Amino acid sequence: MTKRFGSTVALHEASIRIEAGQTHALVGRNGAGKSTLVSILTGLQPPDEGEVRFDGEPAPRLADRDAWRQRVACVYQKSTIIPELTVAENLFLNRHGRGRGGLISWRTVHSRARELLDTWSVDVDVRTPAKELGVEQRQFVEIARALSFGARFIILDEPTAQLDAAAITRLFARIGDLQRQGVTFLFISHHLQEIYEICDTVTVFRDARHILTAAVDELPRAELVAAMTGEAAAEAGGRRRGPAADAADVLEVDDASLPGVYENVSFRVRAGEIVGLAGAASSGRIEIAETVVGLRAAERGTVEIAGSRPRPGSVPAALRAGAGFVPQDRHHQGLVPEMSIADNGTLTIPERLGPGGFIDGRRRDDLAAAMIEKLAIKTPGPELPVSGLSGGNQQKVVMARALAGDPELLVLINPTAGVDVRSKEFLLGKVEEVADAGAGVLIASDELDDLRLCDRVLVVFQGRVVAETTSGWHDHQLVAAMEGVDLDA
Amino acid sequence: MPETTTAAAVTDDGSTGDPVGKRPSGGRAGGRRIAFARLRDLALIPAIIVIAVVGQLVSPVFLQADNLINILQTMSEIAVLVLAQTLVLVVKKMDLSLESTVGLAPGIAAWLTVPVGTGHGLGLVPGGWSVPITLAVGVLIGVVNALFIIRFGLHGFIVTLGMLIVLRGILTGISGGQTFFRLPESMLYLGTAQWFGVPASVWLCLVLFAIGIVVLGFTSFGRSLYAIGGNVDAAKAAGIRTDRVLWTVIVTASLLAALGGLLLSGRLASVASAQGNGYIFTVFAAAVIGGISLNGGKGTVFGAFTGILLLFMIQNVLTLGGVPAQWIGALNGAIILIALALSRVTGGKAQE
Amino acid sequence: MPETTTAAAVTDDGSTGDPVGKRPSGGRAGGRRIAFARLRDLALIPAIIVIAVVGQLVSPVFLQADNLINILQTMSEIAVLVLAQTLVLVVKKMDLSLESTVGLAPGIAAWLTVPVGTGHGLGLVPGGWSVPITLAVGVLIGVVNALFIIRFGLHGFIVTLGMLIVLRGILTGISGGQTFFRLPESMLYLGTAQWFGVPASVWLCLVLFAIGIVVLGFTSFGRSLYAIGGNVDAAKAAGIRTDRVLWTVIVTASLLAALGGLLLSGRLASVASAQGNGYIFTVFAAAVIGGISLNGGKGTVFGAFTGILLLFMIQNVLTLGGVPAQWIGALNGAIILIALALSRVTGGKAQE
Amino acid sequence: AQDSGQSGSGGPVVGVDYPRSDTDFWNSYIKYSPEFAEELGLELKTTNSQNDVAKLTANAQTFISQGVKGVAMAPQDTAAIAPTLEQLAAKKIPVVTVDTRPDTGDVFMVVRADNRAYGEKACRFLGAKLGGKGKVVMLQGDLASINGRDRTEAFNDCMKAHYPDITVFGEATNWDGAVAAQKLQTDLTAHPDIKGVYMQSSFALAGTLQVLKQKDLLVGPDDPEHVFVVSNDGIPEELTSIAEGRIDATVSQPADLYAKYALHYLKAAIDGKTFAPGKTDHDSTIIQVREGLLEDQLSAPLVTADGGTYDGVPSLKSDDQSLWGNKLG
Ligand SMILES: Nc1ncnc2c1ncn2[C@@H]1O[C@H](COP(=O)(O)OP(=O)(O)OP(=O)(O)O)[C@@H](O)[C@H]1O
Ligand SMILES: Nc1ncnc2c1ncn2[C@@H]1O[C@H](COP(=O)(O)OP(=O)(O)OP(=O)(O)O)[C@@H](O)[C@H]1O
Ligand SMILES: O[C@@H]1[C@@H](O)[C@H](O)OC[C@H]1O
Ligand SMILES: [Mg+2]
Ligand SMILES: [Mg+2]
Repeated sequence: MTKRFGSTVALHEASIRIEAGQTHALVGRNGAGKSTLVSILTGLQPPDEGEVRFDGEPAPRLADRDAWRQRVACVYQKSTIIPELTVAENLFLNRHGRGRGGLISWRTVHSRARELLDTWSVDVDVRTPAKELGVEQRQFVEIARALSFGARFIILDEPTAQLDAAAITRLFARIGDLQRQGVTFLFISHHLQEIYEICDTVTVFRDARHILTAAVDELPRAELVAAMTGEAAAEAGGRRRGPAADAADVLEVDDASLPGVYENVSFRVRAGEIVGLAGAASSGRIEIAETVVGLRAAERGTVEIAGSRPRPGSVPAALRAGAGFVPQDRHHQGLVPEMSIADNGTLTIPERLGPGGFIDGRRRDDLAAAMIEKLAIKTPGPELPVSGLSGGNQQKVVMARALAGDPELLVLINPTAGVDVRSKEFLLGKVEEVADAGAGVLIASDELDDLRLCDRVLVVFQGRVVAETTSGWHDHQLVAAMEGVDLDA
Repeated sequence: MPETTTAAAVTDDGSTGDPVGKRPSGGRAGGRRIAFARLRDLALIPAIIVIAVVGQLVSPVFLQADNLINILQTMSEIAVLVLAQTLVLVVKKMDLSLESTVGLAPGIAAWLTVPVGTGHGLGLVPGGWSVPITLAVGVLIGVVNALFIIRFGLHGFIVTLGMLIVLRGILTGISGGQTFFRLPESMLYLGTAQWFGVPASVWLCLVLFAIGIVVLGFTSFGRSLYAIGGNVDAAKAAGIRTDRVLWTVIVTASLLAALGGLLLSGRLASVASAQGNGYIFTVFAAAVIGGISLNGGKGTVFGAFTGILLLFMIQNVLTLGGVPAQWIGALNGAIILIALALSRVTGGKAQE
Repeated sequence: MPETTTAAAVTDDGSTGDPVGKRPSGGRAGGRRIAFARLRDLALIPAIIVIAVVGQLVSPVFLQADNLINILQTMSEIAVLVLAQTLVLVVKKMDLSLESTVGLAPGIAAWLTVPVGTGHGLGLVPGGWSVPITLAVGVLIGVVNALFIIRFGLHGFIVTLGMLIVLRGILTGISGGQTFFRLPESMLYLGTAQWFGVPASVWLCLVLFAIGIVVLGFTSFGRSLYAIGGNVDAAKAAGIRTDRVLWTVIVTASLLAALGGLLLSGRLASVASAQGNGYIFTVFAAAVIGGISLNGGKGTVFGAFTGILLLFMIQNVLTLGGVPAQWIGALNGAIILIALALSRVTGGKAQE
Repeated sequence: AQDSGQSGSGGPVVGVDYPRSDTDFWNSYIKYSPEFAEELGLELKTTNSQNDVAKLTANAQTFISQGVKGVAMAPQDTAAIAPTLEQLAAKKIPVVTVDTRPDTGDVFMVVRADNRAYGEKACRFLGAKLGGKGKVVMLQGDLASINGRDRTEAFNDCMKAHYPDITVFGEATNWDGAVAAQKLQTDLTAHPDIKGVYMQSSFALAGTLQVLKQKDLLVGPDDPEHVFVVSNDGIPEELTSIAEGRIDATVSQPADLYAKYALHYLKAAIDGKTFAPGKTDHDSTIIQVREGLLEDQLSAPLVTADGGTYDGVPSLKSDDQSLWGNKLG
C-alpha cells in the first residue's frame, strides 16, 4: 500500500500479512506510518495504491462501514470517546438497542452497557458522561467497545500508552483469553517488552516502508531496535556519577498536602541529582510535580526552589525561581501548535529576547537554532510551526522550552510518553547531561525506562510517599511498590 | 459498599479511585443520575414559574388563556428558528443566515406569485405554488450553505454571515425595499388558520418541537448529531456518515427557517423586506439560555423550547407592565443576561 | 545524531520533501518561510488592487486623494473596532458588545455634559470631562465583560451578546431614544480636526494600527496573545499570566470601541441612540476576510486592516457607481462572500 | 414626563402603540401622548413595537386582552398591518393610524400629513434658492418606508417638472445618520459643486452639518459657497439650526398634533361620533382616500429663517410659537 498526505509519504509500498489466530506486533518510530496503516485497515481512508484483503476477499467499499466493522475492530491511537455522551452511549454509539417503534430503548442500552463493563471489571455508572472518567477508565471503555463487536480481528494502536502496570496486566490477561479463542490481533506499542510478552510475530516499519517481519522469539531486542532505527543499537551509557557529596538542595518540598490528592509529602532534590517520583496512574505523583512548578498550589506545606520560595500556584514565580519543566501532555500543555518552533521554544524566556518587552526576531531565531542543534530537532528551520513536526520532535521542542531558561531544577512529567524508543534514549540522555552539568532533576513517571536513570526513586501510593529506593532496584520491586505492595516483603 | 464508588464517579473531577472492586448495583445510582439529567433539562422551569407569578401580579390578564395563546403564537415563528439553530449548534456549526431565510424564502414566493401591479410582484406563477416555492427556496439556501461549509470546508460562522448579508440584499433587491402584500390564499393559511380554537402555527410549532425531542433523544440519527458535535472523528470511526448527517442538518435548518418565514408572512399577510432582521440575536440567546452549547454536542430540544418561551414571557410581562418604552430594551437585556448567568450556575462548569 | 523520520512531516507547505540530508542551514528556508508568511499577510492586496482598478474605471474620482481620504475617514471609526475585535479574536474570545459600546460610551458622556434643555442632557459635568468619561465608560464595560468571561467562566459569545442588548437598551433609556446634540467642543475635536490636511481620525486610526502591528508582531506581550489563542493551557504552563493578559485584551477592546465611538460622535457631532447598531457584522466580516481566525491564535493586525479597507473601498465604488439602492445590499454581500471564499483559498486549510 | 404605562383615571381605556423610540421625532410623540390623554380624560395603555410589525401585531393582541376600547398605532409597514386591523375590527375596536395609512383594511381615521407635499415643498424651496439649476443630494429614508417613498417620488417628480436643470443624486440611508454622512461625503467628493441637500428626516442633521463643515462649506446663506439644506420633521434642533443659519429650511411634521388628534378621534369613535370629508375645526382637511377610509391631513408647514414664500410655497419663521418644536420643555 502507498498513502500520501500532500507531499508527505506516510506509507510507501508497504505490505503486511497477518495470519489468522496470531498476535502480530507492528513497531516503528514515530511517524513510521503505523497509525496510517491502521486507518486503512479499518476502512477510515483508502490507500492511494494497493489493496486490503480479508480472508482472501477484497475489502468492502469504504461507505459500507458495517461490513468493515464485522471484519475488524480497533482501538485507535487518538481517543474516539465522545466526552459529552454517557459511557453507555459511547459503548453503543450508532448501534443502540431499539425498542418499540424503532426508537432507542435507553433501558436496553444501559443494561447491555453494564453487562459489557462488568466483564472488564470497570466500575463506573454507565450513565456517567464519559468526560468524567479518568484516562484509564476511558481507555478501558475504548477497549471494551472494540472487543464487543465480535470481530475476529482486532487492532490495538498503542493501547497501553495510557495505562499503568496493573491495568496493562488486566488487559493482557483479557487478550490472552481471546487469543485462546482464536482471535487475531494487530498490536502496536512503543514498549518493546510488551511485544515480547504477548506477540507471536513482529513487523517493523521505517520511513513509511516495510522493513521486516519475523517471529518474535527469533528477533532479539537489539536487532529489533536496529531494524526500527536503521542503525546498530547504541549501548546505554555508563553509570551515572550522581551528585557531588556537598551539592546544595535545589528543591525542598516540606510537608506539602493537598487534601484528596496527596498528603504530607516531603523530599529534596540536590544539584546534579536525578530523583524519580514513581507511582500508579492516580497516585498523586503528577500533582506533586505540578505543585512544584506552580501549576497547582498545595494547601499546606512549602516548596523551596534553589533557595527561594516562589508564590504557590504561580508558574511564572516557579520559573523565575529557577525551574524548567516538561508538562504531562505535550498536546495539552506543552505546545502552541500553530506557533513556530522558535516561539514555542522561547515562550518561557521573553526577557532574553530583547529590551523592554520587544522581541528581537534574530536573537530569538538564534536561540532557537541553538536548541535545534543541541536537541537534534529535525526541521528545516526555527520558523516551522510545531504542528508540522512529528511526536518525537514535538517532545524535543517541549524539552527545549524547559531547558531554555537554564534551569537549576528540571521537572519532567512523563517526558517520554508516546515517544519512540530511539528518541526516548536521546531525550533521557539529554536529561543526564543536564544533571551532570549541575541541575537537579525531578522525573514524575511510571515508565521504568525513565526511572532507571534516577539516583533515587520515591514511590508515591495513594497520595503518600511510601518508599524510597536508591539506584540498583529491580523492576519488579518498583512495580510492586507502585501498586502498594510493601517493597521489603 | 458499591454505592461509594458510584458516588465518586459522579463527581466531575473524574478522579474516582480504584478500578478494581465490584460494579455498582446500578439501580439506585442510575435513578439519581437520570433525575439529575432531567433536572438540567428543566433548569429554566423555576425561572418560568417566577416570571409567571410576577406576570400575574403585574396584570391579571397574564395567565388568561387568551394571553398565553398570544405568547405562544407570537413566539411560534421564531421558535421554529430556535429549533433549526439547535440542530445546527448540536453538530457544532452555526447558521446566522437563518434570519435572512425567514424573509427571503416567502419573499421569493410572493415575488413570483403576487400579480403585477401589486407592489413588485411578477405574477409569473399561480398562487398555489407559493408554499412549495417557499420551502424550495429554504432547501436551496441550505444546499448553498452546506456546499460552502461541508464541501469547501469554509467556517460556518463566516459563510452564514456572508449569506445573511447576501440573502437580505437579494430580498431588498427583488422587492425594491417594499413590502409584498395581497399574498395568495395558500400562503396565508398556516399563519392564520385556527385548529380547535388555537392558531395552527402554535400547533405546528409544538408538533415540530415534539418531533425534535423524539428525533434527537430517541433515534440513531438524532444521537449521531450529538456524536458529531462531540467529536467528529470519533463519530466517523463509529460508522456515522458524518457528511451526510451534516448536510441533512444544515438543509433542514434552512427549511425550518423558510417554514418559520411562511408562518410569519401568513400571520402578517405580507412579506416585508426587513422580515427577520435582527432575529438571530434572539435565536441565539434563546438556544443558549435553554442549555444548547456553542461547542456542540450538548443540550436538548426541550431545553431550547424553554429558552424561547422564557424570553417571550419576559417580553409579554414587560409589555403588560407598561414599562416605559425606552427602558424595555435595557430591562429585557438585563433579564437575559441574568438568565444566562443563572444557566451557567445550573449548568455547572465554565463554558468554553 | 539521531535520525528521525520526521522530515517527511515538515512539508505542509511543500517546502521540503527530502527525508534524508542534514538540517537545512535555516537561513534560506527561513527566508522562504518568512516570505510565505508575509504573502499570507498580503492575501488581500490583489483584491484591493482589483477594486481600485474597477473603481477608477467606474469613476475617475476614485483614485483622487480626496476620495481616498474620504474612504479612510469613513472607515476610521469602524476600523478601530476591527482592531479591537482582532485582539479579542486572537486570544480566542469574541466581543459582540463592541457595537453597543460605540454608542453607549459617548452617549453617557453626552448625557452627563450636554446642558439641560438640549434633548435629554443632564448638564451635570463640565464639557471638558466628556472625553475622559467616554473612555472610562469603555473601560468599565470591558471590566464587566471580563468579570463575566474570565472570573465567572461564562462563554464570551453569550456574555457579550447579552451585553450588546443591555448596553443598547441603556443608551435608549438615558437618551429617551433621542439624539444628543450640541456636544461639548472637546468631544468633537478628534472627529473633526484636520492634521496636515488629513482628518485626525485617519491619523489616529493609522497610528493605532501601527501600534497594533508592532505590539502583536514584535513584543512578548503580543506573542502571549497568540500563545493564549493557540493553546491556553500551554501558555499557562509556559508562565504566561493568561488571566491578566485576557483582562488586558478585553478591557483594551472596549476602550478602543469607546474611542471609535468618540470619533464617530465627533464626526457626526451627535450621538444617535442607534449609534453603532449593526456594526458588528461588518467588524466580523472585515476581521475574517483579513485573515483573523475565529479559532484564535492566528492572523495579523495588518491583515485585519486590509480587510476593513477592502470592505469600505467596495462600498465607495458602489456609491460612486450609482448602483440602484435596492441592489447595493446584495452586491455588497456577494462581494464579501466571494472575498471570504477567496481568503479560504489563499488561507489553505479547511477552517474549523 | 411619563411616556408610557397606565395613566389617566376612570375614563375609557385606549391603547397607543408607539412605533419606535430611537428617533427624536417619535420621542416627541411619545412625550405628548400621555399629556393629551389626560386632557381628554382617557386611560392610556401603551406599547412599543420598535419598528417591527410582528411586535405591533403582538402588542395589538395584548391590547385586546387588556380590554381597550380603541387603539392608535403608527404602522411603519403599511402592508403588513392588514391582518391586525381585521382582528381589531372583528372585536369592534376602532383604530386610528398616525403618520401612515394602511394599504388595505379600514380604520376609523388616519391622522397624517401629506408626505408628498413634504417632498414638493423641499423641491420648491431648493429650486427657488438654486435658481433652477445645479446639483442636489437627496438623503432618502428607508426603501421600505411609505413616507420615505412618498417624499422621494414627490421630490423627483417636482424637480423633473419644474427644475429640469437640477441634477438629483438620491441615496438610500436606512434612516441612519452615519450612513447618510458617508454617502453625502462621497457625493461631495465626486461632485464638489453640489449646492443643495434634501434630508428626508432629522436623523441626518448633525452628520450633514459636520460633513459640510469639514468641506468648508458650512458658510452663511449669503456666501456663494453656501450649500442649501432642507430638513424634515421640525424637531427643536432643526429650528435652532435654521435660526443660526446653519440649515435653511425644514418641514415641521406636527408631532404634537399627531398625538392630540389620534386620541381625539379615538374618543370620538368611542362616543359614537362619525366624520365626513371636508374642512375641520383645526385648520386641516379630511379627505376620503378610498371607500371607508378617511384621512385628516394636518398641516405641515415649511419653516424658514425669514418666513418668506418660495415659488408659491408659504413658510413660517423658525421662531413661530405655533411650531411644536418651539413648545417643548
Ligand atoms: N491526516 C494526515 N495528514 C497529513 N499527514 C499525515 C496524516 N496522517 C499521517 N500523516 C503523516 O504520515 C506519517 C505517518 O503517520 P502515522 O500516524 O501513521 O505514524 P505512526 O507510525 O503511527 O507514528 P506513532 O508511532 O507516533 O503513532 C506522519 O509522519 C505524518 O506526517
Ligand atoms: N489530520 C491531519 N492533517 C494534517 N496533518 C496531519 C494530520 N494528522 C497528522 N498530521 C501531520 O502529521 C505529523 C505528525 O503526526 P503524527 O501523528 O504522525 O505524529 P506522531 O509522531 O504520531 O506524534 P504522536 O506521537 O504525538 O502521535 C505532523 O506533520 C502533522 O502535521
Ligand atoms: O417623519 C419620519 C417618520 O415618518 C419616520 O417613520 O421616522 C422618521 C421620521 O423623521
Ligand atoms: Mg502518532
Ligand atoms: Mg500512531
